Amino acid sequence: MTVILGQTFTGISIGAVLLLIALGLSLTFGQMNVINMAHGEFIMAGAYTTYVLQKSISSAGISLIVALPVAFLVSGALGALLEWLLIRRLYLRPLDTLLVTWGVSLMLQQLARDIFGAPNVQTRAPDALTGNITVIGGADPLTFATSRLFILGLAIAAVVALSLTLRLTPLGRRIRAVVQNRDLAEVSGISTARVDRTAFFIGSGLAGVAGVALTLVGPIGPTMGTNVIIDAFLVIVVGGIGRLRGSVIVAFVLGVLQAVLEYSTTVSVAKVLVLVAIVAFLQWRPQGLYTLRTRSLV
Amino acid sequence: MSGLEIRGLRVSFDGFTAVDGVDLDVRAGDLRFLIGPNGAGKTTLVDAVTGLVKARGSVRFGDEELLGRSVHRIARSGVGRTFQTATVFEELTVLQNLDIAAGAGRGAWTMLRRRTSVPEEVATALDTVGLAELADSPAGTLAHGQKQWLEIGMLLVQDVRLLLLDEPVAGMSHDERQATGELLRRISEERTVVVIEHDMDFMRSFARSVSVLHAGRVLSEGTVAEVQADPKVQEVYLGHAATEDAGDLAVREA
Amino acid sequence: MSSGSPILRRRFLAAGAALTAVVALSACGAKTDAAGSSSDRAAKIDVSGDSVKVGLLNSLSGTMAISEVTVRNSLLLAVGEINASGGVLGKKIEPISEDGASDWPTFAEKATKLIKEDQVAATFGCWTSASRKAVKPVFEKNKSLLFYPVQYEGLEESPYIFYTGATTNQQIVPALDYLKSQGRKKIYLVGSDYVFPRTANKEIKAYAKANGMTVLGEDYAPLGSTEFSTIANKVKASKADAVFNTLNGDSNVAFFKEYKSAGLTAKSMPVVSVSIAEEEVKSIGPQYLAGQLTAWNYYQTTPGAANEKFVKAYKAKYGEDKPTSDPMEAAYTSVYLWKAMVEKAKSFDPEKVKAASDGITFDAPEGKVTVDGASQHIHKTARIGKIGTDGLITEVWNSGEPVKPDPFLKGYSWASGLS
Amino acid sequence: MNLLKGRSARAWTGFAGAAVALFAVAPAALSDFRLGLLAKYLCMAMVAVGICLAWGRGGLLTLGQGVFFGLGGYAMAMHLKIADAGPGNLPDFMQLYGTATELPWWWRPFGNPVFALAATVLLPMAVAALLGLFVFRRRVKGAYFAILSQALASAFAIWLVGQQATTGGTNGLTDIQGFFGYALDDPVNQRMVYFVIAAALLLLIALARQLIHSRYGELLVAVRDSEERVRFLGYDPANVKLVAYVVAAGMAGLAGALFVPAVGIISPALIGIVPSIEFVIGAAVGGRASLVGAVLGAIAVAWAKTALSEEFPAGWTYFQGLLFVVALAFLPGGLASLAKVLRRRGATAPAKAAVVTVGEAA
Repeated sequence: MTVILGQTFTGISIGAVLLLIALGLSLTFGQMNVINMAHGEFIMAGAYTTYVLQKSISSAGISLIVALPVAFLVSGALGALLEWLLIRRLYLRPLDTLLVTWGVSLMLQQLARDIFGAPNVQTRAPDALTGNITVIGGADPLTFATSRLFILGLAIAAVVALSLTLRLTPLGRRIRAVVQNRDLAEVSGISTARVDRTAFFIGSGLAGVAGVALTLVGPIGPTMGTNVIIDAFLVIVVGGIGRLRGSVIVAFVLGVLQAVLEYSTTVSVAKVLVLVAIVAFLQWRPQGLYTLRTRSLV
Repeated sequence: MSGLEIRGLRVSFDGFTAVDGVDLDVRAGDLRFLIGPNGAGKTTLVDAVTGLVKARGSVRFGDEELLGRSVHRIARSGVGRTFQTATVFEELTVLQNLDIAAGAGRGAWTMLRRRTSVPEEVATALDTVGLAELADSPAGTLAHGQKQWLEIGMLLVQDVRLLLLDEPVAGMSHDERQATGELLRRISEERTVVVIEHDMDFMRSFARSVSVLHAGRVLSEGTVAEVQADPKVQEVYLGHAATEDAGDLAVREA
Repeated sequence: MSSGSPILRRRFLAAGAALTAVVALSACGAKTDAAGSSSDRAAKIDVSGDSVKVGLLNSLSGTMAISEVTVRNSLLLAVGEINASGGVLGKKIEPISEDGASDWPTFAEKATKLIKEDQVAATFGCWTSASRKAVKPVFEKNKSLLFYPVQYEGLEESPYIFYTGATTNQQIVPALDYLKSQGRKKIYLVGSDYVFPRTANKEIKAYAKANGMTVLGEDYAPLGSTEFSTIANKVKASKADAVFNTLNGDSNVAFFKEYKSAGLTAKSMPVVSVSIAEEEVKSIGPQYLAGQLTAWNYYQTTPGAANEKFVKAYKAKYGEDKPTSDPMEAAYTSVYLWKAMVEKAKSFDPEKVKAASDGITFDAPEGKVTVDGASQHIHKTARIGKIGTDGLITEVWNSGEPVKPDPFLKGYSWASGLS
Repeated sequence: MNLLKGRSARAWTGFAGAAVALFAVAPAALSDFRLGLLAKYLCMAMVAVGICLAWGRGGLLTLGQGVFFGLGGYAMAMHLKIADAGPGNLPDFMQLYGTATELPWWWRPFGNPVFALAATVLLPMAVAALLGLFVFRRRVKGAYFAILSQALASAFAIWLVGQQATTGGTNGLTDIQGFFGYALDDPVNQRMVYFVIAAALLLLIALARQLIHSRYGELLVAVRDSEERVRFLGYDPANVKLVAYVVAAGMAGLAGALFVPAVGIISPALIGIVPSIEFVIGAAVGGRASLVGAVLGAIAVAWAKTALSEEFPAGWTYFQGLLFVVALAFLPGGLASLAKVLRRRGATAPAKAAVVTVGEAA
């Protein structure tokens, strides 16, 4: 029983990490249809931001809290810059965007290597986030890692913030308008170029926030982005492009599936099985879990 | 020649019913115009007939039930269509476009070899739509009206017996409209033609019969004169047609 | 492994004469490199000038760059020191650096390039077993020397490779001996999914069987995997006495963070790691590692004048905050060993260098090391260390004297079925 | 084929030129080592031929070519390892890492040279057919298809790594000594392997050219540009795409198979996401829709990787990244389009004028 509950929590926490790294993509890929392979490097930028901040702020707790907004701004700015330099020229060629941004991601990785050195760097986590809390005591206690709870909370907060932004703010309405009908939005006086850049800023900024969270559970190094990027894309693809709700559900389902399979088989087999399950799922719902029905031909 | 027979056709998207129980008969050799305000369900009706969207009810062409078949199978039973925005293969030449349209039944061996001569039906179609001189130009360089003609030409070589044309004269000059209308008239001598159109003048000049759609239903049906005299039509459609006529060029129905 | 191979030393041309005049024409005009016949295809070494080239073959990009860049740094340090003191046989060493890009076929390509195009006297580098396996045939085919500076899984000997890192009986076996002496008999194995961990674990299981220890579980994560909650859960549930960790690179960071989150400590369930050196400690953080054990032959804190000099020189060249570690030391040592062999042989010729290798000693930072000419491994002192809160590793046990290398574990009866 | 046609004449000239360059100039001008590298580049070019067909002509961004390259490579390497070991013996790595005392059942057929050779091409094609059947029928396309391909490549690589006892794990299959009885460490035989690869590349180019200029080739472009439209003409685009995908997979498989004797190793490192992207990049830089562009692009990019990494071992990643960005963002047709862009500058002006007189543009 403890094992089942423990693995379920593990699955949910894996899902929370997936959701956090995929959330930015749900905006840039899901809404704007830009396949940004450098998204992983924006995550990396967020993690390095935490590292740099810790050099000047000695308290691990305060530096982590400060790092969240700063990483959002740093990665967001990188994203906006990328959008302005390259992606805006490529909106009609999504597949080319994939390859171009892959080139960008290569360069960003090398840049990180040149600035911070090839080896991974360490950050300190606040002590409160390195332990666990006991949920059920006894000989086989059920414990939840505090770092995982923090990430889960952060992921939920980010989802709520993003969906409220999209729903309630004028900016969100403009983004949705542009997504639904670019031409119409343009003639209605919305500067689509500015909306694109802002959306990209937010999406990339969310990657930065994910980077901060990842410092609690994983390595901080030049290649940390490439480790997670495909998983993140899969979450969006399976969830259904343009649907936040789908991404949220799929992230948690994939997380739990991964945790269950890992426990009963091996990590490698679990990874392969999850990928096979995804291919099979797309057979059933080729457009993902939730679909936007449109009548456009393309 | 066969006619089109639609019974109780319904299409809905996420709770919104775009076509709500349409019954429609187009007899063989008719040149039928479908008119109606934006959102009336005209394009969705054509989408349903050609298999692009799922629908309930019955669509019979000749002896065959079309609903439930995949798009390319419906096309092979002799139903062809065009789109609001002309969709031709821009990188291919006019000749290649027509050759592809003519070739759905070709075997593997023919497909894997080069085209060495111009098939007869392609040559005929080139003349019919007046693009013989531009045969070797890339379709992407054609003018808007020429693309529409090319599309019609493709339907001819495809040898469809039912043509469903979605706003074929949108964006054409007066002369081009005239030419297109006459072309459609000639075509409808041997085939059944259904045209979605907003251009009232064009309709008046060339329609043999007219159906008016409104809010997913058939509001009125008959000759041009009959429909124009129908008070219901005047109320819901012609009433605001004047303001929309000019503006509906590129706006898609929602 | 070419002995006993059924390959006929046929040539295409004889059989494939049918392949037309064009082919024959070009093949006739071809230069068949230095050697014509297949029996004597030794690579040329360029000793014409007042310098001699050596190859440095490390991953400078890709996932392995994390570790391999530091190895290159210490190779360059050794080369610089030797050049400053007059070089080798009166010639300056000219290092040619190539990027293996963490990609095994690239390693093979670059090794060929160093041997054939640059005509290097020897090559230093490679880290992963996979990269070594990829270049092994290249060095054997061209009869050129490779100095491999990283601890590995053993069960290998190549006439053209010198192994200056530990083989299993100099690292893993002593680590197991140490656990046994501490009364930790129920162990859990965690490793990355590749050759070294799988082979090492096979050896560990054989050892455990023979020594009254039990292996409670065995888990592998794909290389580069950074999600370890489940494995941490499994380890925790097993209630083992200790964990034997053969994870590589990035995975260690995630593993130890999760380990601590699961409430597992160095006291209750110590982890013995064989791939975590000072550099890795630095990237994971002592916060997560303090108290855990490592097994190596060298630590930055290893006493001795040679090590003081090495650490000082390294920090002076690459920065005060840069630690030194076992593979770096083994790489540094390997250049000096090569120099000593060449000077004994009075030649750069690989065959002569090999012949001169037996018994060569060097006062290395890790202590005195001796080359075993038969296996081309070196005698090394095994050292178990404990990670401190300052990020340094201090020795808690050592083998007392250098251990004779035994790559095929022939001296251990429990290992008889392994190879 | 009509030799009098300008296009054909140009093609024949180009073909003859390429043959002379590959069979006479390169072997005479290059050292054994460089010729060996060229053989490797030509293998990359063979993959690019398939990518040109599937992506350039068919619009299928095949980001999983590593899978097919790997299948072909492993099929070949398995046979060569069995042959190296000799009858009754296990390949060296199985003796080292494996627990089995005899060859696993799925290795056994590869002991037969005919089966192994056929499998290098047919196995990738069969896998592609199966996958394509599912994927294209369900109209998974564009970004979905690309990401799915990547996921597949990554899954296949992870699986191979996990099966160390039977696939060699991360190491892959290394230390291959012979090629159908010919010792591979003999430079003369290495040279012959190069000739085989060069001939195979020319053959694939000819095959792809025939396909591209056939009616099928025209239809493929039509599917790429407007899949729905083709469907309304009575074709099933899924089948059209499937053919291109399967042919491209077969080409990648052959390339992988010939890569093995040329380089002497096949490993999961050639299968995962990164190599799969690199296969595509070459074709993209050269010009995906043009056979010549894709082939030369693949060779150039592979060459640049070697040259830049030799010259700037620490910084070549910047060049690589920059090359992709500049070529793709600013020259979408690749280098091959440079000439066309320049030529078209002069030609389009009158065509545009004609358009304006016919009707007001929409």
